[in-house]
Amino acid sequence: MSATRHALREVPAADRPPTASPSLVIALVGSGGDGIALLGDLLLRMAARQGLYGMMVQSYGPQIRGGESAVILRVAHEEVSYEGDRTDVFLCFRLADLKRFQGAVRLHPGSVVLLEESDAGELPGWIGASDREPYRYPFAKLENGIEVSGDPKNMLALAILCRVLGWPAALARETLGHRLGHRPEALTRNLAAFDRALAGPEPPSMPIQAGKAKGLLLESGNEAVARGAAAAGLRFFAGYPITPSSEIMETLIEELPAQGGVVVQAEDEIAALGMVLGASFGGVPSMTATSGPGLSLMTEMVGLSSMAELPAVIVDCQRAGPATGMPSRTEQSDLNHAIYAGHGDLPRAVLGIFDVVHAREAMYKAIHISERYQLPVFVLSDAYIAQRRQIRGPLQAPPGMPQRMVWSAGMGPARFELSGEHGVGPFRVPGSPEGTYLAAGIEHTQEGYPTADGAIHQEMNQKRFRKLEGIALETKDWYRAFGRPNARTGIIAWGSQYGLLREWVERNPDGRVFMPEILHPFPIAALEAWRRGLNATFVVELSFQGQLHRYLSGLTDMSGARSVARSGGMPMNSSELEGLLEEATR
Amino acid sequence: MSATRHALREVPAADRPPTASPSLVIALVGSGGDGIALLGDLLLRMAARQGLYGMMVQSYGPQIRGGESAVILRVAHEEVSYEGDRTDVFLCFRLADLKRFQGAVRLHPGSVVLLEESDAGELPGWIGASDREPYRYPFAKLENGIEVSGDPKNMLALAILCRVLGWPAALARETLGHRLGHRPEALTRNLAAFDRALAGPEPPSMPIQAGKAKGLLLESGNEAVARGAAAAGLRFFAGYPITPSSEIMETLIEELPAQGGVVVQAEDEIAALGMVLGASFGGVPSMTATSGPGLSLMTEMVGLSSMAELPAVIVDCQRAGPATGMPSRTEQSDLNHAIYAGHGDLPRAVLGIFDVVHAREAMYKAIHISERYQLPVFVLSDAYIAQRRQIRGPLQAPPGMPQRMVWSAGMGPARFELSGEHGVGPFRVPGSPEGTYLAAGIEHTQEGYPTADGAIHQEMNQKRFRKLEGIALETKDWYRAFGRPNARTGIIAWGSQYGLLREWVERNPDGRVFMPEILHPFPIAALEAWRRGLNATFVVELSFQGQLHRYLSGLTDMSGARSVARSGGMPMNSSELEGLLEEATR
Amino acid sequence: MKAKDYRSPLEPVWCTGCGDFGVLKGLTQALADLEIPPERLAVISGIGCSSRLPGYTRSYAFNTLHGRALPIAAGLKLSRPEITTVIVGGDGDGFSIGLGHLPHAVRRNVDLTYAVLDNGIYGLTKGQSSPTTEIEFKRTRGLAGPDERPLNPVLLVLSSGCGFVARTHAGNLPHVREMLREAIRYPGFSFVHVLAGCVTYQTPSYAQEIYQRCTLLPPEHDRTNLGAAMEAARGDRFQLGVLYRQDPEVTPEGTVEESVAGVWQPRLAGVSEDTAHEE
Amino acid sequence: MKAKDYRSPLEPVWCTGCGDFGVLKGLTQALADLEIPPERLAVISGIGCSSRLPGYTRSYAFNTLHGRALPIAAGLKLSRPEITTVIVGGDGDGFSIGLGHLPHAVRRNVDLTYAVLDNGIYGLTKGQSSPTTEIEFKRTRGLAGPDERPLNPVLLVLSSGCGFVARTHAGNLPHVREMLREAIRYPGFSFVHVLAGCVTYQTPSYAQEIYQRCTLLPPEHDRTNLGAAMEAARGDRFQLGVLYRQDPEVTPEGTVEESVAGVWQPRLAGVSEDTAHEE
Ligand SMILES: Cc1ncc(C[n+]2csc(CCOP(=O)(O)OP(=O)(O)O)c2C)c(N)n1
Ligand SMILES: Cc1ncc(C[n+]2csc(CCOP(=O)(O)OP(=O)(O)O)c2C)c(N)n1
Ligand code: SF4
Ligand code: SF4
Ligand SMILES: [Mg+2]
Ligand SMILES: [Mg+2]
Repeated sequence: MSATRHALREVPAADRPPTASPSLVIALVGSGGDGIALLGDLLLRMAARQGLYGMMVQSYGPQIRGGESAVILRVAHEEVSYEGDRTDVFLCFRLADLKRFQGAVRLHPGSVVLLEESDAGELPGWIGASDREPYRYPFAKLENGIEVSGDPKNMLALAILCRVLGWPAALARETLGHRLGHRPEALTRNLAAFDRALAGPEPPSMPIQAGKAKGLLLESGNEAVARGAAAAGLRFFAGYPITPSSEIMETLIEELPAQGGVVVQAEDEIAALGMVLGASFGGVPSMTATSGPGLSLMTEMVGLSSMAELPAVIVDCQRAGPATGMPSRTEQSDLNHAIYAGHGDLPRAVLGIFDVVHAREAMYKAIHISERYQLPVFVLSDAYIAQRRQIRGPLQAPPGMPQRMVWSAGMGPARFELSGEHGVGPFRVPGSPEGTYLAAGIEHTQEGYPTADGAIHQEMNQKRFRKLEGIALETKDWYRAFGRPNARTGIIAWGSQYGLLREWVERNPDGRVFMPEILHPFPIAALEAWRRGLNATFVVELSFQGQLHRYLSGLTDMSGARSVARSGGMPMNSSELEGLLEEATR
Repeated sequence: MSATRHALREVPAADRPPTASPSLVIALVGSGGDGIALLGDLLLRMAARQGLYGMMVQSYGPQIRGGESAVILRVAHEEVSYEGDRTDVFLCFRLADLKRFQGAVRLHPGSVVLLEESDAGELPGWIGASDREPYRYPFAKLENGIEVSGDPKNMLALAILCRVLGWPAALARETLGHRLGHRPEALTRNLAAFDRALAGPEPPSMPIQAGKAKGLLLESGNEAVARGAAAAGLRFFAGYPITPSSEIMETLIEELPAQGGVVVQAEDEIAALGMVLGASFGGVPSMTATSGPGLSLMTEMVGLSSMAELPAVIVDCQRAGPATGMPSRTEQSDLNHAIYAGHGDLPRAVLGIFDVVHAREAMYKAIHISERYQLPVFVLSDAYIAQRRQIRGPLQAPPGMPQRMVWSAGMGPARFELSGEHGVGPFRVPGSPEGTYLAAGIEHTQEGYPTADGAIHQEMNQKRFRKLEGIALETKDWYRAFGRPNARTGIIAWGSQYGLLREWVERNPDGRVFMPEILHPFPIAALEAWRRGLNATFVVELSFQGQLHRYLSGLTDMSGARSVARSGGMPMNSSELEGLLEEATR
Repeated sequence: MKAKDYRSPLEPVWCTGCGDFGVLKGLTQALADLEIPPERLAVISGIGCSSRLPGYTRSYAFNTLHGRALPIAAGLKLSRPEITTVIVGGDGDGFSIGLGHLPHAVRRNVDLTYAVLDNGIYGLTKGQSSPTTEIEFKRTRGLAGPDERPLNPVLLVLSSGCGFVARTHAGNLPHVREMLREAIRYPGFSFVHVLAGCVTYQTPSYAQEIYQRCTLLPPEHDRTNLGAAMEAARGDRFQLGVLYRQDPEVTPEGTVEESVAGVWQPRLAGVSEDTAHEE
Repeated sequence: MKAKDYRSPLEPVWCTGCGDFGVLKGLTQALADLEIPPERLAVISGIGCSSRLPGYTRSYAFNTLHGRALPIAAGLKLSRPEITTVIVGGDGDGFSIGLGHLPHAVRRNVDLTYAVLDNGIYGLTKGQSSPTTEIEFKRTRGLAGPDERPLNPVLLVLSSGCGFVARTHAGNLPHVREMLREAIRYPGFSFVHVLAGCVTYQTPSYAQEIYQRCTLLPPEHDRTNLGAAMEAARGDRFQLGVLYRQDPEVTPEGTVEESVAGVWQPRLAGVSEDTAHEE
């Protein structure tokens, strides 16, 4: 376990891999009213403006509004997609809220602790992990012992944090202006409070210098999914609100119409995917986004997409299931469903998202695959990625727009011609003269006419499944392998485990990691090649059943590979990972 | 291939296994109006009355009414659940209809052929396979070359077939009376026609003697599923019509109310399973039945059943998919869905039905498992079993009624207590004083209250999945293995392949077969034990992807086992099987 | 173009005497009247005997899933407004499994025409009761469940705020033609309730009975008066004609103007610092 | 028993000021008035803020799936008629994803009471538009899709043939109590439209606005007259009270009389030669 006691920045220079970079973890704890989220957001925006990378995760209590609220923020000189599990700066407005964060917040001797001055009473033992005296400030305004509304606490805290981090107050004011510009009176009130706290007693310092990176971008996983899709040519979206995916629809409402696209809130998820297939039948690149319950509801419609050969992208922001489960918590347990659900034999592709940066790339690839091979493509995100806000580098323009092979008069082949390359034929877009045909979920002849002939059904299945061969060929390198090439301990994982494992290999010179970008069809040859020379293989995932492990066992010989799997909830952190690996080894 | 040239009854006495029994295959071909189905049904009823076993399958053209219609009927001295692939008696009312049956009907030198007298014109070559002169009779009434309505053709044919088979005319009259008793004038008309044809010229004979069996029962697969469930204590059914499962609901409408049960036709399959869960929440054994499209729609609701721990049985009469597919054709491609569908990690059990006789037993077991372990149980039938009519031996009373462990005041444990044996706790039935609790699809504490705590989620998953261990323990012998124990060629198959393979082992002394009754959790230890000593293993199924083969590969080492899989349509017959096995061996 | 030019090579598999034949004919006539080029036409259905109709038309036809024609058609029309889109289906398809989509399609008021071929039965699945099956018939057939009252689809659609509601009878070809023509012309969501007998699973006399129960709306009927329309819908006789027509001030919003070519233009979304920084 | 005896130990997580508190209180009062023993009571919901209500009641409570409370409750009531069954849910739950079940629940006329807590918004998912969100609000919030007209749930339910239809306002506790009491007493399917503001995602003034737009039905309103009820439902003001009540000649058929014990009695089905031979 000792390895985990070091956060990234303390790794002795000697065995620190070149990519290692100084970073700071800031934890902010308060109650709903305290504006913790806004405070975290302002700090993250300031980081981006200073050329720093970083990310922020948030957690709420069950209450819709009010209740405890916490933010963990990390800023660093290189891209990070893991919030770290050691806290360098810890701010808490209310001693009472501390208990809940036992364990979640892990201090070290150098940690800076900022507390409410008037909060008398015993500090929990774990605060002692820091050798530095807690800094106390009167955030709350008291009138004979009772708290009354005074200066916005988050603004006072912003000023103090600027001083702790050594960040320019001017930048804070500017960012605040940017954020609250549309509410002038609020802005003045907040600036006043900010200035007051700047004048207060000197807080302990934990500086991080500005970085060199330019044009950094701050967005959430859901925003990145929405924008990545729009950038890849998406022009129709239909969805139904569901946590943690709703912001995908909300972002597209803001941004897609300006690009000539249409966004509809459907009456349910069946209708949402139905509308998507209708638009796709019209030749328009289309997608929907949902989470587990909606995903399950779409099952029949996915079969139609595959059978009628209508491109469709289905984004699933996984949450803890089954049924309604734990809507705000992350999990990786929709993999089986994405790969296997639906009556009958139907080809589909499944991609997984690593982090906010990868989200845009993944959406481009998903739309490309669905448009090129005319089938449904699932993109699996999860609550951990969807709800996180992350700073990323500047965007590159995509390599060119995804294309659907389009039919035109005189071209010849029937809509469902068997002979097309990879089983794909030119798509007849409504409006094309002489192109009329019958699309159907009923098994059909090459012309699309209904049939009950088993021989034709077999031919059509062959045609449709040839698409998977084409995809497998094209995507055989769609994975990321990192860590020392000759390392002898290997971890296979997918999706949001990416950030954690990126840092795991940095702390474990003898470790390497394989993460598929496409889960079905799986780049199995690459995996088999990668496994050569390993003494120990672990499959790490947030699924009680270990769905990835079981799935791989059906594709290749996994004997000896150990499943490191648990149910969803909080994402895994370094120390937990080390613990689970140790257990699995015993 | 030569093996298949013999139908059962010609297997040389020498290597004919003890269970072999004389049997006759009768093929009847006509058009919608000809009453072919009724004719087949009457013959089957007569067989049952004479102590003969048998079965009947039917096929229609695409037309809702009219169009060609064919019936294949087999009568035998022992139970059969395969209609055979050689025709002993062939009746055809219209030469035009013959072409379609090229291949479907396979005659042998001894076959009896009965044709319409007035049908001039060339006979197709394959009729020549019979050395016996076709018998011609004026079934159609002609007025100057045009067919006009005359005697019911099926009644004329009934008389002639009685003479061919050597069956008593009196029995035919009685059976006819039984069937048409409620329509006296129709009965007289039909009897008159019957008698007229009895007096006609002597047809060739192909006799089969009466059998010894008593109290034989004739029912369809869907009827057996409905009655088996009712007999096992089913008291609530909700469904939505869909081919090929509708007769399950229709049979229960007739029979369940008399037993104090309720049957509802819901507005869709989501509502159907919803109603089932509502009744089950009320403590009442409940089920629904559907086919692929409905099954896919139920996906989210199945998750609720598993999460809220509400017993539910879901019968799926598989048809060719995906999407609407080929509704009247059989397939075995819903296995993946049954085992894996649904977001999140959710335990469920999956059973498979072998034939009409097994259907009642399977339903008893399904209700037992769902009531005892409080989870959803899928029962996979298919069009081939569902629509077939089969003669079976007398029923035994079930070993005792399935029981749900019921809570009563003072009993103690919370509804979702972690500690229960196999993760099962006593069920709180509405009406029980002091038993009130909250059931939910939201993850919950032992009391049922909502939680977002990952640790509790993990504990609850452990509790719920312990059920699968309990089931695996109880069902480790739920399979059938037949053929010579030391045979070196093994076939693994499931569901409706049963009848075909029963006869395959009789013709292949070196073959044996393993068929699971429960597919998930799979009796894997039994399979591994059974595989010892095999030179060749084949997995035979009607699924393009070979879903069973792939699933087993995830459970055990299947290297060397060959997948013999094709899309659905017509069921496999002996000669096709032999061909596919040969191919797979090459 | 003539009516027959809107027919595909496919021969209907309907029973002789099925009401659906009349609707197929009436629809192709209406399309010919309106001179809609087949390549600008989409005919979309769910699953059922009636839902086989699109396959018999020369159009971009889509035989979708049971009960799902409405959202699929809406997706097409919203993204391809230049395509005339007609939806056909049965009473089971539209009023049972598909009912949840109907009031929303009406509210959304996308320019679609929805014709329900109502035979008061499930034809394709061989005669189970549908939401419009009358209790007596249901009783005599011993169909499942408590005594459901039949649904009044026309009243339901009016209550959802539909701007064009008509009823016709498949036996009255010129009337079917006229109603469908008017409905397709209407610039918004239009609903046509078509009484179409099932000769195979209804009591043989059914089509006849229904026909007896039909009357044309009286000339004095005010089709712009919702109250009057609801009155007419509630009458125990089937009143034929345009029960309600509300001329829409606005044509539906939120549709794209682009041609297909248009939507394929590559663009880079949300890359400016600002939008990227906005929440 | 007192109202508070119908409360579970669970503390509501609703925002302070949420309209749902009023309904919880009004419901427990109505249950106390009717002296329904908690063990004979089931309270069933879908998913949403409002759908959390069952967990706060002392009853056999079932927090089901989004939009599916109606069929689940029907299954319970049909097989266990002695259990008083109340359904609560939100406008999104009941009028968007769940809408398809509503007219069928009404037609089936099983003895259930359905109270929809209509705040004209998706609360739990943080403020998207619902089928009852008014266009202006939708516009200002820039919510998705074409300009959907809001649904009139009361009119829809009346058009489906519901025998008991009432409307009340969560701010008027005695009225909520009375309406729910009457609805639960009604021997058939009863529907109560409860206006309940969302203080967090509606415009702050919303609850107030709505309240302004409410009036009690005039004393002369004839609750047995469907036409009058529809008129009242179509008015632009929210008329509170029992809009329609049709006293059912028959209580719903097709329900079992047996107690749970009853349904557990083993029986052998369909074994007699005859029934087995019947088709
Ligand atoms: C999800 C699903 N459930 C059930 C079915 C089976 N099914 C096909 S058509 C149909 C109803 C047909 O009735 P209707 O819509 O009135 O059409 P009709 O045949 O009477 O013209 C049903 C239940 C299906 N195809 N899909
Ligand atoms: C199948 C499915 N889709 C979406 C959701 C997400 N969801 C939960 S509640 C809700 C709507 C809540 O609105 P409403 O029913 O009006 O209840 P309120 O919160 O306003 O009381 C949605 C969309 C879900 N849980 N399940
Ligand atoms: S079954 Fe009825 S609806 Fe279907 S084709 Fe025949 S007559 Fe028409
Ligand atoms: S969000 Fe709105 S509906 Fe939900 S609890 Fe808060 S006030 Fe009530
Ligand atoms: Mg119909
Ligand atoms: Mg609401």
